[in-house]
Amino acid sequence: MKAYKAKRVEIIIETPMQSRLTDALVKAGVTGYTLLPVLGGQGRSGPWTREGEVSRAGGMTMVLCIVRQEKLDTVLDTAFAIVEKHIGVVSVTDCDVLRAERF
Amino acid sequence: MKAYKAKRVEIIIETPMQSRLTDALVKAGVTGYTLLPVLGGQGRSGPWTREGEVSRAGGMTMVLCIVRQEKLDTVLDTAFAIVEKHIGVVSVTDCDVLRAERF
Amino acid sequence: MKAYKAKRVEIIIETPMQSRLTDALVKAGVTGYTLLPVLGGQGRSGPWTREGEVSRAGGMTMVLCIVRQEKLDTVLDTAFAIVEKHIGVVSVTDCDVLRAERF
Amino acid sequence: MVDILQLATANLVSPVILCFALGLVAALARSDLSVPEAAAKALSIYLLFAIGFKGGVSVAGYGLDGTLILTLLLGIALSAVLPLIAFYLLQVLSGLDRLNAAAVAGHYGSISIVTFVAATSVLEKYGIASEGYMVAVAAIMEAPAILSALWLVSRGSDSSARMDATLWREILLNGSIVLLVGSFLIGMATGEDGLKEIESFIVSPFKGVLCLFMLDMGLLAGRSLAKSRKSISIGLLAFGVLMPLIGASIALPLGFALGLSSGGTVLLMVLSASASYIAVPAAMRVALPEADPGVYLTLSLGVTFPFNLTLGIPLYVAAANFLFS
Amino acid sequence: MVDILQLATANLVSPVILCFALGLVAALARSDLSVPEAAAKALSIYLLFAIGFKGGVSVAGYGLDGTLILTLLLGIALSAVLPLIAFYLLQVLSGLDRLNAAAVAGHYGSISIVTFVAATSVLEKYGIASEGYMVAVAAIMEAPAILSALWLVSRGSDSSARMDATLWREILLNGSIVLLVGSFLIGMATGEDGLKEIESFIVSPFKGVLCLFMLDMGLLAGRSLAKSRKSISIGLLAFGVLMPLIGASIALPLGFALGLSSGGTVLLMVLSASASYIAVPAAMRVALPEADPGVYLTLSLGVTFPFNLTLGIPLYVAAANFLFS
Amino acid sequence: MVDILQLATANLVSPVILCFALGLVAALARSDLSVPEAAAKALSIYLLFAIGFKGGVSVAGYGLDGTLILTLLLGIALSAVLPLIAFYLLQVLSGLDRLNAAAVAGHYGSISIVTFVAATSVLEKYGIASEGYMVAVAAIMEAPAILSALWLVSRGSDSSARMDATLWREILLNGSIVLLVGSFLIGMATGEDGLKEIESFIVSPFKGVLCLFMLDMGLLAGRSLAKSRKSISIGLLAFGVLMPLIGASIALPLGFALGLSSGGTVLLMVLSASASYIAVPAAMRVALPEADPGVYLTLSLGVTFPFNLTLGIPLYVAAANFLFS
Ligand SMILES: Nc1ncnc2c1ncn2[C@@H]1O[C@H](COP(=O)(O)O)[C@@H](O)[C@H]1O
Ligand SMILES: Nc1ncnc2c1ncn2[C@@H]1O[C@H](COP(=O)(O)O)[C@@H](O)[C@H]1O
Ligand SMILES: Nc1ncnc2c1ncn2[C@@H]1O[C@H](COP(=O)(O)O)[C@@H](O)[C@H]1O
Ligand code: NA
Ligand code: NA
Ligand code: NA
Repeated sequence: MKAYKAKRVEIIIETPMQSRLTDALVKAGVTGYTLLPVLGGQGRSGPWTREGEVSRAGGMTMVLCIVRQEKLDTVLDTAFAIVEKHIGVVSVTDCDVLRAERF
Repeated sequence: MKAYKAKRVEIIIETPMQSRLTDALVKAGVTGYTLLPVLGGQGRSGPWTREGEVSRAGGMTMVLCIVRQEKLDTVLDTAFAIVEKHIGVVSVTDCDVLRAERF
Repeated sequence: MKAYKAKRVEIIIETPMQSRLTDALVKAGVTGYTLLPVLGGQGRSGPWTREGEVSRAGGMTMVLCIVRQEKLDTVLDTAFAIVEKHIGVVSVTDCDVLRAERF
Repeated sequence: MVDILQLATANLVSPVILCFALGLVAALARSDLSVPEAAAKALSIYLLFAIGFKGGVSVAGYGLDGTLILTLLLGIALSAVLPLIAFYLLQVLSGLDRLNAAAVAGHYGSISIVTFVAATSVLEKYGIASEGYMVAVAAIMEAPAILSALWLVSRGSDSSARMDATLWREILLNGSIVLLVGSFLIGMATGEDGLKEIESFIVSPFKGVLCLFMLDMGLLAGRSLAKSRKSISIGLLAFGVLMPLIGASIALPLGFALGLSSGGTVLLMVLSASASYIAVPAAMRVALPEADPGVYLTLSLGVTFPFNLTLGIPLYVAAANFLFS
Repeated sequence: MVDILQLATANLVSPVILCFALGLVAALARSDLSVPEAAAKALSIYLLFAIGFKGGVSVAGYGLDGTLILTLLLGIALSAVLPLIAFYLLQVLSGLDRLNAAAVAGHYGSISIVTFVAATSVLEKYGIASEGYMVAVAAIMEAPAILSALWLVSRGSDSSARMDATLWREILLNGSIVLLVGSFLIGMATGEDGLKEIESFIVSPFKGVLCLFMLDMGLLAGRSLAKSRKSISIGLLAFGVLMPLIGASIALPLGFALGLSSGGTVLLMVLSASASYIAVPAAMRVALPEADPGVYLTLSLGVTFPFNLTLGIPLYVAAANFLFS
Repeated sequence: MVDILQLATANLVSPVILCFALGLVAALARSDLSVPEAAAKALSIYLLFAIGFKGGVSVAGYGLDGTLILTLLLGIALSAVLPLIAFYLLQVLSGLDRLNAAAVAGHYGSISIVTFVAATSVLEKYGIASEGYMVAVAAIMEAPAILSALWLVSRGSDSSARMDATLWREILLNGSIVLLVGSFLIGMATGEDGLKEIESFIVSPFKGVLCLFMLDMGLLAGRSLAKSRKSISIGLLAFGVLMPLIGASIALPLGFALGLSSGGTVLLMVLSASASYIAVPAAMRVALPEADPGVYLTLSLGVTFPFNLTLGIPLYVAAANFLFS
């Protein structure tokens, strides 16, 4: 199986900001992204959990975005501009993907 | 803490195909896998979300499978045979694991 | 965008043990962690799913913790002490993070 | 004619329809209104359980008449044959390729249980009785259409339809069929006594629950329309409205000939006219992964479902009324 | 005075309040009792739908009187002006910086629909009628306060408030407004007939559902208190109790002057007295990300909400009673 | 004897039991029918709230008789002692090692609240009254058994049982205990008035909700049987049926001696006979991680629960009837 080098960008962001981030990512040229639910967590702003919440305000969402290496900088700049003032975490991992034409 | 090299295979696949994929992975010799829910996403086939869905048809599931390096090729071949005609993403990352005897 | 090297520690642990693990991680000096829901999976103890469950006993949770490299050993020791007798998986990946001051 | 118009208007201002409309408008306006997936599934479990149980109780009460077996067989036949007609119609009306046309056709042979439920409550409102076992007919009509669709594909040279034992089991034992048939049998076994025990759960609040479910259906329909508007041509749109009328027109004389009541005939028309959006799409993703869900889901959920809900059902009631009186 | 005390005591031993208390205690004792997120959302959909629908039906029954438009305008004005008062009061009572003070102020101009619902059922218990369209007033009061808050921030030099078209759409089309207004219109369109169809879903079990929702609210309030106790000074605490009283005192004469019924006036007081914990926090996370949710959520959910629920509502009822008789 | 058979048969064809059977069959046939986790939790919150509240109201109505304290103490004693008997029985009947035997034993000292609920509705059906405070007895019997289990393990040389303050808090403040006791107290405080307010939520639809919950229990039981069939030997199977009979036989004379009503005695028998599947498994995962959940969950959920539901409860009713008349 031939695999291709790519970057796995994982962004944990406040749910009310998610659509802004993903819209910006798409504009920045990513071919896709995946949203994962987040149950809770803890950071400098203390612990939180989604249990029983009705409002979207308190929660976070994970945005997973696999991109070609050459797009990484654009993607990170975009992400940073949006998460800058917000709580949240951005991490990047090297990965291999099948079907490189998709990215 | 002694850690061992392994591969973290992450497959985002249509939910109706998940059991076929995981059955095949188990046949191919993986020692385990973990299923994560996916909220939504976007790709060449457009955006989607699980909100309000009753059918499993439209959704995706993340299958996470940690394997020894020497099993990687078999696992990727198996995965590829199943996702080939389907939408979905396969990525592989290097990782270190504790308790290597489990994989 | 300047990125900094860090470690992405991913622990899949039985839900009833989650708060013990995260309390210990915080004591061991991590700056935060994120909890992701797990739908099901399979391992040496057989397959399982959260569908229809009322008890927390049977389920697992994913704890994601990004740490500076120098804290990794402490974090792994802590994690190992807690998962040791329990089912579960610990994996570590190299990653780059933005905003290093947060970790 | 007046009758139909009145029926249609009365139908349109019912809370059930308006909730669907609310969901549709909210989704098209891109409101973030949404029903959590778990809640939507819970609502559908409630509806399937209630409708199956009540069907079973009514069979326990009035007994199985001889037409049951015949109606079941008719249901199978309709489910198997309607896709062929749909496939032909699609080739006339739209430029859809064989694969996608077959996938769409499969949806129209199968049934939409919510349309069935909505029709039941319209019948109830007008005091029109129907055979309790129509629920069983609904269940049996879910699957045969899938086979027809795969057969249509396999006739083409570039056959890529994949049908294996696992898929068979998944289709025949899919949650909604099992729950519908199971609660039907439970209703039959426990009869009126059983109904009395749980009446204030499955009968009185039924319509209100249906309203919330329709809100969700409206949201889903609106979202699928907003997303796939471009993939629905005028020809496909015409298909989405014509095909239910054809299905209903075929079912009407057959139901009559079989000796079904006027209510039972309406339900058979509704089953024939409606298109699946739960079981068949899931099966198609496995068996025909190359077919575009944007086409079949939007047609079924965004075009045919609202058509049946608003105009179709009153039309079928009026037509049956006309034939039976 | 006796009257108020009686009212307050009777109010306190109602299942609705006690369920809130149970949740609060459970959360503070760090029990793992919790309502799943999907279930909490489903409960809130039910409550919004039921309250909107019943409001609409009551308007359909009694007609729209001339004061509707005026009351809506008054609602907008209250929602826009109350944050200014709150902002001033915060600067007097607490050392909160401009940004956080503005964010908190925005919450107090907007409304809490559960407080509104709780007040409705207190009114019902005492047989006090109110205008059905107060539901529409509730909906219209959600958003203006957000504008005022952002204006308050933008006046400062270090303005970092961000308001774009997307945020506007999100605020005005947020799920709860759409559902409330939508079901209000559905209730108006279908009237008593519609209500009869779904009465045993939205009327009879209403209070029981409210109990479970209050249990969840108690859990949330307790959790937010446990987490952010430290960020709430005595000054802020005083604000959380004073501000609702001020809001209600302003609304009382205005409602009276406008010719609202005594029940309608109570509801206007409750709307003015209550603070948002769903729509505004979400908007603030986008527009004022640097403001601390620990402050505004804890004040709104952990201080003002329980205050209104236990002491506020009976007080407002008593005050309106006094003025109107 | 005829009486028991009649009771058992009538019991078997009730919707509640048949729903359990439907779930069991669906799971064993590997249907994808499933209740979302959030919905299942919501159902259990409803049931706990309703049963607790009604218990409290009944205590408010009839007053606390002197046997309350004694019954609570008896409950604690039963919960603590039954595991010792179970442990011994397991060593006689099966080759289970000390660790697993202790873990299983802990489950059988504790209680299953759904079995309790099912028994309540059987009693109601036959018009047999029972003490409202049995709900409190149920709550108090949840935890002591866990201690006994850990004590049994710690006596072995290779003790690895871990019991810390956190675990204590988790057990005593676990969600279901808090909700059950809390709603019991709320019911006591608000009495018949409170009940009237929420009756159409917690009384009328109760049995229907129980049906859906039983469907889910059937699915869980079936899934656990399908998965762990191999780990359940004939000896263990015998234990799963014998142990409830022993528990009930011990509770019967004690309830009678204490002066409980016949209904109350049945409930005490049911509590003794039933095995935990929510609180204890979670505690065991923490305290005895090496014990195999496949053994204790399958026994509790897949063997003893269905046994009590179908044959056990009618048997206990008949036995109490016999003794009390
Ligand atoms: N080191 C970390 N590893 C993983 N997730 C984190 C980390 N720090 C923060 N988070 C997540 O980001 C959220 C906000 O973090 P903070 O901005 O530090 O309050 C937390 O609640 C976590 O869900
Ligand atoms: N570059 C990507 N990064 C992460 N997830 C992706 C990416 N591309 C596609 N996906 C996921 O895979 C699904 C199907 O993608 P596609 O086959 O391109 O329609 C999308 O809806 C996403 O959930
Ligand atoms: N190789 C693996 N890759 C990913 N997840 C695993 C793996 N092995 C085990 N797991 C997860 O850990 C749980 C417990 O595993 P075990 O202790 O082997 O029964 C499984 O149910 C999976 O969710
Ligand atoms: Na059809
Ligand atoms: Na206000
Ligand atoms: Na027991």
